[in-house]
Amino acid sequence: MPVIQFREALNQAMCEEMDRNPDVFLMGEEVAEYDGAYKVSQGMLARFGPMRVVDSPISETGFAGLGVGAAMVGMRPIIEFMTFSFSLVSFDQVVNNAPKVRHMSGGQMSVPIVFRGISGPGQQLGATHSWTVDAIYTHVPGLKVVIPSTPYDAKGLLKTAIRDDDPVIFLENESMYGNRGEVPEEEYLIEFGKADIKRSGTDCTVVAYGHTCLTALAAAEELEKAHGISVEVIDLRTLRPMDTETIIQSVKKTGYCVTVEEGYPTCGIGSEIAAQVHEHCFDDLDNSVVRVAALDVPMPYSKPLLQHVVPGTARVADAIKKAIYFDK
Amino acid sequence: MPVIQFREALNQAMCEEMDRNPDVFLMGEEVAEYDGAYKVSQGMLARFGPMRVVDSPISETGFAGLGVGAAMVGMRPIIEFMTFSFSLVSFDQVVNNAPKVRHMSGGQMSVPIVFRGISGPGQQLGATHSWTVDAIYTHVPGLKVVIPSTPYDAKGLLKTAIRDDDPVIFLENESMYGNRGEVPEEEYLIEFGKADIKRSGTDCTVVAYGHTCLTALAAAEELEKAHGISVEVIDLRTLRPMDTETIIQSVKKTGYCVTVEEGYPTCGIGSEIAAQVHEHCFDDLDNSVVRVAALDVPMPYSKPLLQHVVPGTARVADAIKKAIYFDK
Amino acid sequence: MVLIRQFELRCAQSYQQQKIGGFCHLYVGQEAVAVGSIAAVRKDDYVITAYRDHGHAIAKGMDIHPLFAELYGKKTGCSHGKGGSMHFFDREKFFFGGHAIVGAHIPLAAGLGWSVKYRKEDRVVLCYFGDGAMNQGAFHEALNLAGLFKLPCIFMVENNGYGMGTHLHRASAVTDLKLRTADAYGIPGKDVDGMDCLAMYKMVSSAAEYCRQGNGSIFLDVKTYRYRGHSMSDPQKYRTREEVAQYQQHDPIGRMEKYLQEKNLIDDAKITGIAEEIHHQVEEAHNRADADPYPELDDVWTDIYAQPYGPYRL
Amino acid sequence: MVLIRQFELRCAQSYQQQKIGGFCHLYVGQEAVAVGSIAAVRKDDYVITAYRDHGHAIAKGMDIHPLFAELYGKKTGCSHGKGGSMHFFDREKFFFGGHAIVGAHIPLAAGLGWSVKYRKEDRVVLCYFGDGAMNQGAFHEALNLAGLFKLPCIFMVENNGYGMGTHLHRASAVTDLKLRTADAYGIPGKDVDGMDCLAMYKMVSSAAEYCRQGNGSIFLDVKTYRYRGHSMSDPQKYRTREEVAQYQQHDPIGRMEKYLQEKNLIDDAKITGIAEEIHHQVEEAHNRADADPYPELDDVWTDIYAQPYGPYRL
Ligand SMILES: Cc1ncc(C[n+]2csc(CCOP(=O)(O)OP(=O)(O)O)c2C)c(N)n1
Ligand SMILES: Cc1ncc(C[n+]2csc(CCOP(=O)(O)OP(=O)(O)O)c2C)c(N)n1
Ligand SMILES: [Mg+2]
Ligand SMILES: [Mg+2]
Repeated sequence: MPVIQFREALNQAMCEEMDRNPDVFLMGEEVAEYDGAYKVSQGMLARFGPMRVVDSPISETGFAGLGVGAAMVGMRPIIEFMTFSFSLVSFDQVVNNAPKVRHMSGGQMSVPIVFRGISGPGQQLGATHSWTVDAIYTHVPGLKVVIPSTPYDAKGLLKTAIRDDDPVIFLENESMYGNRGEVPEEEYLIEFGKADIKRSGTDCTVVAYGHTCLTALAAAEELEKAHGISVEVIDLRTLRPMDTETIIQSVKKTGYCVTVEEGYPTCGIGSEIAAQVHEHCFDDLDNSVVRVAALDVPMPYSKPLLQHVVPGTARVADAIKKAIYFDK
Repeated sequence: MPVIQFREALNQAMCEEMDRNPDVFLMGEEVAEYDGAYKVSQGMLARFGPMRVVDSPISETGFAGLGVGAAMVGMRPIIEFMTFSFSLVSFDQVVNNAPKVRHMSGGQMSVPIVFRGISGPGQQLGATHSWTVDAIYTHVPGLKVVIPSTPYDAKGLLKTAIRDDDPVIFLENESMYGNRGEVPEEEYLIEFGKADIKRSGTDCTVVAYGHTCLTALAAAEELEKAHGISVEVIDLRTLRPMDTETIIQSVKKTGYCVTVEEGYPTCGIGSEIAAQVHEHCFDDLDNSVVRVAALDVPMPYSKPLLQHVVPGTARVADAIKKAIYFDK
Repeated sequence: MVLIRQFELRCAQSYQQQKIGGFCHLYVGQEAVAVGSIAAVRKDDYVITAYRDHGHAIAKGMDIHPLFAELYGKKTGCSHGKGGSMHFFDREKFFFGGHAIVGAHIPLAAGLGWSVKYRKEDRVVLCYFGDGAMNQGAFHEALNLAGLFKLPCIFMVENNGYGMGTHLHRASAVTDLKLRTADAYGIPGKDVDGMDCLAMYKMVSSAAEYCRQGNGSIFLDVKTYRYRGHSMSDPQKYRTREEVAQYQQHDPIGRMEKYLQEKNLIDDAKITGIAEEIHHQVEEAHNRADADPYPELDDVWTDIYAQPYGPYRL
Repeated sequence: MVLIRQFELRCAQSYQQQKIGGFCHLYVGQEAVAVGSIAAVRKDDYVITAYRDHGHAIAKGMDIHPLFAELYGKKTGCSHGKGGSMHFFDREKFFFGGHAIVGAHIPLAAGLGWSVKYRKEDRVVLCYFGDGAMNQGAFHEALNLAGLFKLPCIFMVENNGYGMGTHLHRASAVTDLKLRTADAYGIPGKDVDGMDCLAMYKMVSSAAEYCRQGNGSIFLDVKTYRYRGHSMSDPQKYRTREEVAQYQQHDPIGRMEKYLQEKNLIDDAKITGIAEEIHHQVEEAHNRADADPYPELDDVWTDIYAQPYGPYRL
């Protein structure tokens, strides 16, 4: 099977869907002539021309809204935010127009749009540029929220997102664009709402997604090697819909649960999972769910501070140990 | 003690603080000549003149940002959003500029600003106009989030908010503006981060705030009368900082906990409280925390649908019964 | 226009009877704008507007029964009772709402225009908004995109002089609104008398022609006036009765009647006849909607996703 | 200007050595804009700008050691290492940042202007932003407010022709930018040669006078050019070497040197002397910053609230 980069997997997904359906187009800042700020859309302008791969002015409200309008008549826009931190200047378009037009029209209008781009603490960009928007968008009914952790998942999930008839928030991670992984040549799709158990284990369930999945897997390896602790790592893949069932089954088996995310902790994804796990596994849990998240502070620029704020392998490993009362 | 309306309490708080400090001013849509869309600022233009009570164009990004800029040089703007649903078009100003300027300047700049207005499902306004923004703003470090449930609290908390050196989100509720309550003539302030036990009880802890506090109290009355169930109702008063300590103490006493909010459930305030309560009261709880929230759907216009989506007394009472395994 | 007028007056009554909830913004006085402009374009041209949307919906050919039903929150409403007064939609009639966040639908109009250009269709987009909406960032961004991409959109400000209680000159640094778009976005602007249905018709006919020929967008500063308050709950202290009365002298319906009479195309009997017929039609639709059932409670779970993935557990 | 130039070149070096993280946008080529304009106003006038802020910070009188320290993420940085390149601030020097969300600081400038007017102070606000930023809604809303309230603000677009890799004519429907503000917001606009420090000085002197007299805001379309990429990681395929070289012929520093030489105010030796002195100063500041300590890890909990209410439990 070919081994390709995460960004190539995304590029393939977009190109294949654009080949397949003339209504699909890509719009965003620097996606065309610049080949994408992070080279995700490399070569696409040359291949599809300037009506289908479109550079927009720095007008997130304008082009996010343009996408919603185009989607209302059946086009399938892929709107790239250079990062989702910039989606916040167009927040109303994303949380009001995109997910509510179907509802307010009594189901007459679909809004098949994909908003995609980087989310996550980033590389020392300071507080306003380092948003992890998972929780904020997952909060909103009418949206779907997708976040892949491997090139394979990235391609399959993005293709599903583009074909989906509802607005999808598709979250990527800058530091993962260069990650490599196997991606089959034949076409495949990955269903939304099905978590993927990236590692099975019996001693503790770790619920992660996107970049934190890699952190969780690294922590799991480490604990296995050092202490023979067997950790199960669940990759949610989609945050809305969320596959609570898979989490519950796993926790019923392990009796312990840790959540990992890179965003602000308060009212975060971990809060939601913890609430649900306690609700559904009250009698199965031998300890409360332990949440790992960024510290509850604006993201600092300075590297050591940033590394202290964002959870790494050590913090996840410690959380697992704490969760299962392991002290050694 | 004088009995006054909720809106009068807010009005008094603003007037007293404007008398006290010439740097305080009020800006927003229709706050001046119209006397406020909901008459909260009634008479203020006449009293303070057009530089201190200022009608703005329909430019939430513009005037929210103007407020932040003015606050950076020590002014104390009160920015009224006609409803917080409209704050979403200026989201970036509220979640990036206001709460992060202090941080990104290494503590050199304060942003003593109050954003205030209506939040909550409203009176049949449809999906885009009916935001409960509690969870979204509570998610963000650097902000403080305040939500009063009585005229007394409204006045004391708003005065504290205006004197606070940090950005405060101050949430009001349309249906409560006419509520009456005792408010002393002498000056008082209410500290942030201290919950208020609005009703003591021994059988179950209900954590509520703002409008849901009234719902919770009504449910508690009902259960007391009908079944002799003794419910403790905690009014959080401020969501950030949140007085987890008071919640924990109460749950340790009662062994059961219910949360009530009117916003979307996923990654909501209830999720956060549930996660924390389980974490800190794992051995004290005799059941998992039961969350009551709006149904996880965009807010519909039609009255019966709306009433079905927003939690009322019956749903809270049922949740309490479910939480304490009461079946009769 | 008469249908819109009578529909709105019936709404006012129903609102007072508390049959209608939420905000209800009437179109009384502005009828010529929607009627004249929509008559000037084709059935399959796109229309999108703000929350003061009753007039456009009716002018675009929507039946009034589902509109009343929507206002009363009934299952038979055009949006199944989910949208209410501010969110009328009709996909089949190419009416794209009904949007309640001021200015936020203007980028959607650019998107409709984008789709027309992308698909090389022979279509124009009519986009309406208020004078107050022009101070929103969404307006600015959308018009720059429309100017830059040369999208086939007719942007019409229904300049009724007020955004709620705030007069144009207290909200906008510049009050000759067409100046704002010509020089800022390269979108030519014209003034038009929005109390004159025929003037609207003519202006929009030529504007549509301009758009269809691929010249890009056009902006119209439509001078109009609303007779009623901003919404049903507006005490209107910001203007005098005289001001309102003055505008009513140029009533668009009265003017049209006069015009048709002068041309001998209509007489008093005919006018009364039409009014009565429409009155009948309005009452009938209202009665039917009034008797219609509310949605089932379980309907709260529908119209959210194309394939519902079911209620979340909570 | 020489100090800014050398500071920036040292930054480029440090960035390559990975001493600087995140995005780093250099001001090389645009020095005359900040220097000429800030020299034309008083020490206590307010300055606010976007993320390409090194030049303005230095021109506003900030010492370069805390700037290097900030870039290296050190505790001694002007923002304690929390802000980085895009977020320089100096409250005492009346420098209000350093803001990284495109366009989002322009409403803050209106707020600074509002405070000046409210407090009846004799002050002006200098607000800088890029040509790309003019397509943001925040720009539109802020300028309308400034025009409406007649705020004492000088809005300067540092029009270097590009927003990242996108040329002005591909981003803005209208490229004569002063037209956008005069007719849209009633804010008069002028063109000025931003490669000419003296022209900047003169233009801003008179603009400041205009503002101080209570006439409201002014807009300047400052024609300038950046020699380096948008940020340190820009391959610059969107322009030719020739284009860059052509602009470099009008280098603001070279021009100023020539002017001073013509007026016999400086000679070659003096020029070399200044360059060496500044080189020394830059190296010294860099070395000191390089050796400075990082913040304590616990510092992540400070500078969030005025009275910290402590780390949340989690
Ligand atoms: C973003 C936003 N801010 C405020 C409001 C509240 N609001 C609704 S209509 C309105 C006035 C709009 O005036 P205008 O655009 O002139 O339209 P008109 O009502 O005159 O038709 C206001 C302030 C809103 N719906 N959305
Ligand atoms: C809202 C937002 N969108 C996108 C970006 C990413 N971005 C940073 S700088 C920039 C280009 C800005 O160009 P311009 O305003 O001309 O300023 P210049 O870089 O030329 O100084 C872009 C797109 C951002 N920081 N904020
Ligand atoms: Mg109006
Ligand atoms: Mg530029």
